[in-house]
Amino acid sequence: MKLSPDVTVNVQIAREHGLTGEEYRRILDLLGRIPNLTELGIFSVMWSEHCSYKSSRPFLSALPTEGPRVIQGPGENAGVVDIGDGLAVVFKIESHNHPSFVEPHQGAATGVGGILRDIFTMGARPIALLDSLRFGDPADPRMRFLLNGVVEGISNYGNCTGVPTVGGEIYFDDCYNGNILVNVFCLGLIKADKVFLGRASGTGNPVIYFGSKTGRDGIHGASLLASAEFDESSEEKRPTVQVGDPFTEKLLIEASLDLMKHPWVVGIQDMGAAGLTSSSFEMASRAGTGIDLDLDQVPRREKGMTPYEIMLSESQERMLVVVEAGHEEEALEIFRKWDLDAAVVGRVTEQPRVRLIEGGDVVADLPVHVVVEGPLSLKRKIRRPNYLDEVDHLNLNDLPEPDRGDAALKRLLSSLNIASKEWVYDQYDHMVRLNTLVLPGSDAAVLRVPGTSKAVAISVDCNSRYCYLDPFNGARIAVAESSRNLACSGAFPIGLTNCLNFGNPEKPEIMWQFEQGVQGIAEACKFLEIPVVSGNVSLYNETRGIGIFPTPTVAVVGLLEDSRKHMTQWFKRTGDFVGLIGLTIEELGGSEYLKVMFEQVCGGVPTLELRAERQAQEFCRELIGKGFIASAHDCSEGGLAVALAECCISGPGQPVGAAIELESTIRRDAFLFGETQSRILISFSGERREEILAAAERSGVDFAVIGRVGGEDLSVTFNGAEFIRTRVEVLRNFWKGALGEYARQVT
Amino acid sequence: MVDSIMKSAVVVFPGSNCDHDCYHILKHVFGVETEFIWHKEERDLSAFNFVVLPGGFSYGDYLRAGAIARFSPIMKAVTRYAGDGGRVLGICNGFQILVEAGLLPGALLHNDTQKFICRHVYVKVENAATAFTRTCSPGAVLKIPIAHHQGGYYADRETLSRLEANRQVVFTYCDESGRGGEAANPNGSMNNIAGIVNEAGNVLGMMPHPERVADPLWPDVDGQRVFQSLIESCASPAL
Amino acid sequence: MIAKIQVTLKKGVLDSQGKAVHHTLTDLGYNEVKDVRVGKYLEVHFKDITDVEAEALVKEMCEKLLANTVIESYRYTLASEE
Amino acid sequence: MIAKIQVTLKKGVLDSQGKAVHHTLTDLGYNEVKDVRVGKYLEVHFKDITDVEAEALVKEMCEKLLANTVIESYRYTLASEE
Ligand SMILES: Nc1ncnc2c1ncn2[C@@H]1O[C@H](COP(=O)(O)OP(=O)(O)O)[C@@H](O)[C@H]1O
Ligand SMILES: [Mg+2]
Repeated sequence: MKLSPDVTVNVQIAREHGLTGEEYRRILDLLGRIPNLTELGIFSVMWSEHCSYKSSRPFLSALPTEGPRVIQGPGENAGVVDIGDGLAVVFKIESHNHPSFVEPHQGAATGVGGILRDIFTMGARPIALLDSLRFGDPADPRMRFLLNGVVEGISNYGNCTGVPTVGGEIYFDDCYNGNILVNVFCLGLIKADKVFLGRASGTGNPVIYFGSKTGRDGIHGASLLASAEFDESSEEKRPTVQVGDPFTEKLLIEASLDLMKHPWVVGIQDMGAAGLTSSSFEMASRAGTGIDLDLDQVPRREKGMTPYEIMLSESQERMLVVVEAGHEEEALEIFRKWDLDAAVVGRVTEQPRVRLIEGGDVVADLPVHVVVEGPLSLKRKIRRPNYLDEVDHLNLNDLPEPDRGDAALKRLLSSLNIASKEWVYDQYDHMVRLNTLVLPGSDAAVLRVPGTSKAVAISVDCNSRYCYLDPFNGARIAVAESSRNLACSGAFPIGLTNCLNFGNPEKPEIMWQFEQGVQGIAEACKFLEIPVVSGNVSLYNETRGIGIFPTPTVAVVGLLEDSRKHMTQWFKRTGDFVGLIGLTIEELGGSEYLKVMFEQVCGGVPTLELRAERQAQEFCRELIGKGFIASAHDCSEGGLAVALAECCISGPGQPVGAAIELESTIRRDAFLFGETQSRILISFSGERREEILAAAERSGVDFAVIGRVGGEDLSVTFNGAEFIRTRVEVLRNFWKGALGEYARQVT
Repeated sequence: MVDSIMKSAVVVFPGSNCDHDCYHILKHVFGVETEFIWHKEERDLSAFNFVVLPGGFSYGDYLRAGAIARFSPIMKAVTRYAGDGGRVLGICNGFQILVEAGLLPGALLHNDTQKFICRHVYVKVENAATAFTRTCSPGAVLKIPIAHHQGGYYADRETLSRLEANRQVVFTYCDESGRGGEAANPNGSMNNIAGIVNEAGNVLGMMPHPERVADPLWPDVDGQRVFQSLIESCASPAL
Repeated sequence: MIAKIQVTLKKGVLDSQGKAVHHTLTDLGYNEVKDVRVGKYLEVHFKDITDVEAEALVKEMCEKLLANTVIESYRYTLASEE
Repeated sequence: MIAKIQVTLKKGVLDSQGKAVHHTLTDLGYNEVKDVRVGKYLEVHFKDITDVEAEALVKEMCEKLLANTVIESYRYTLASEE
């Protein structure tokens, strides 16, 4: 088989391109003829799950996408939310899971590159990155390699582009052994009335390509087809991984933002997955126009590239822009300033078709709507998985109740899921651009909004163990926790983006998880009034039949009207009182405690009552706003005990102790290590005590004063008996070094 | 604040990314009239009271950090400016460019940790009699963050002893109480060196980022000392 | 025994460093330069082992650690210690 | 014409990368390894020029840009394009 347009396409070749027989027949129907190989390649990428959302789209309509601040919801490169003062934030999260498993450094790096482009494509200056990472069993030596590679890739790319990486999360679980997750979030800042969209409007307008040259990177269909051809020339097998060039990306950011200052820019679009194909078809589709592309003009890195290869290349750091006719030279001048390759590669046409021209011949000619709107949404089957019946019960009576909690606390603090992530974020420049008011290491990152008195807060969260046990409630918890992290920093939520990482959608059980997860996000978002403005779906995270736990990662963005009133999680002063907002229920299902101490993943997920959640968050924000409290930290993995320890040891200075006294009728381990939601630990000076109690009374939240800050120990007495007493210095050592020690080991 | 005739230039190389930060601090915190200078410009810098080479990844740090940027057209002007006694402050990547250009002795090696490091560190002011430190008390300990991958200072023995003899070592890494030594050395720098000045005293290179701790919006403002010193010494050169 | 190992990016993989260096050489007036590739060079010094042993070891070490075989290829020569 | 250039840290300059690689190799069980040095490998491809010209050019380019002679030394060989 030869990789050239004169191959006659048939259903077999279509299948090799990942299209089903039915889809191929639909192409023939819609087109009224057999596509040539280039055209088939275009269909194969545009109709892929990744580009067309054919499995997931029917479910996503459940998500609330509107709100008074929403300027742009899902459908564009990223969501846009108004923050007042004439400004808006632009944000999105995206996955780069599979490439990162194959080549962690480049996979993660190009993931950062892709999400950055989604943001500055809209005209926004990217000001923050966050990363949400999942790795498999830490005992597998490959995980250490993957961890190091992924973190280095993000570090290298993010740092070099000058966008600070201000937060994230990392979890390890065996379910990710064959499929690690690398989700990257980016937020940009823009003038609310200067949002650019990816539209190829205006017949006759030039289409300009700029950025890096096009090479043969990541041509999937081609690699499938091409093995015969490449083998015979006994050439090195061409790698299909894309390699990123953060330096070019930095130039691309500056050049794009320079460019978009001009009124003659009509529409602009990054070349993401499916490169030139998706960018040209999507721009034409949104504008209801067509494009004639002259492939001879496309800057290339390699000789002899076919139209197929040019259109399907996933070379990084490339953009497409449409400007008003007559302004070509001005645009090209900007790209010359930034030493970027650029060329006029086409024109907008009235006829809504994309035509590819090579050497004067039309080598592909496709109606835009057939390609973009052609794929049918799949009605995937849904079935509740059987495993749920096995994992859903947990009898606390089967678990021995420990007399003391010190040992468990130390083990939890050094569990990689809870231990300090300093080893990771020390490798990220989290300060560049001077906006980061709260550096990584507190519940949410807080960034000032330059030129205003405001700040934005961001947190990314998902506990996939919960989602495995109960995807609906697990997803609700993800939204609640993320939003709670913002509340602890003093911010109120204004928008959410999600990255839905699931297994193989062809399995009804996976689609059930998916549906439940989306419903859970939807319910929590509706109740907490957080619009979903962008997102990404990553399916087929499955290897040899084993899928990952459902991992619907959410990132919530919040706003603080007064940037000075931001809060951090650690205790500040000896003598302060410690208070606990929220009720604790006797439960240990799905907890890190259960996993670490008993090696069990089972039970009902922690209780989340959305009304109580909202009350707790509002109350916390109120106290911060009034300047009543000195710290706020939510209880998440590891429960109250871990949260207390973190309040003692996570600050930038010396650790400080606390003496806590608890009274309750429930089990002490459940009280201290259970993960009931909607709980926030605060600290405050004695003068504020009465006001805070009164405020709690007024707002109807559950609230109790449980101890004082001070000393060198964290001590907890439970119903009068000492349960925990350990020097905070010791606790800190367990917590602080664990991840770095793990990452530095060799085998 | 200073009178409005004080002028500074922030050079922008392709890949500079702390240029805006330096600009912000100089202009909005210290009220210095500040201008970005694009690296392709070959212009005379003599109208400026001082010139800043900011941090970042000029040319992606490809080959070696600073190796390519030092051939940018503007570096001819910077070299001339420094030769005429003009004050040049190189921060992080700016320091790397200055050593590559030969305006400062030595070289910067990859961190011995093999990782990029971004965190607050402490530095001791070893020489408070320079144009860049004159508002510091001798031996003062400043809290300033670092953010680099290639910051291990190296010079051969001879150069090193000359640097020390001439008091050209301006900053060294230390702990909170001012103690130096291995434990306080984040990147393997020889003798814990964090910043040096040239023999004439008008060109300073330092790996830590003073501009990151100079905005009063944050609790840490030790970086102001460097800018304050520079501004004062430009206003009244004699100490 | 020393193994001298060259690790280079595979054909078709974007060599951004090479590109930048080429660009700079051109700016410096070296118009005779057609292309530049940048890779890694490693010297592994062995305690006394035979050629045959060294050969096997070096290959293994390259595959495992020294080269990233997804995007890089490696070549090596063995020499006796000077 | 291709110049194959090896740039290595001078003796006496701490090669922390080499040290780290050595450490890892030892941890992986390669106890035969005595020392590791890590440097750069560059290929500069020339348009048609003579050996003598290439020789002079390469030297100049190394001194100027490709190596930092404060810390690095370089070696090269010339070969004709395959
Ligand atoms: N991969 C990462 N990259 C950057 N920062 C991270 C990463 N993982 C965790 N962090 C930071 O470490 C801190 C603790 O994270 P985590 O335990 O996940 O917080 P929480 O439980 O409040 O969501 C946060 O400030 C978070 O942003
Ligand atoms: Mg939290």
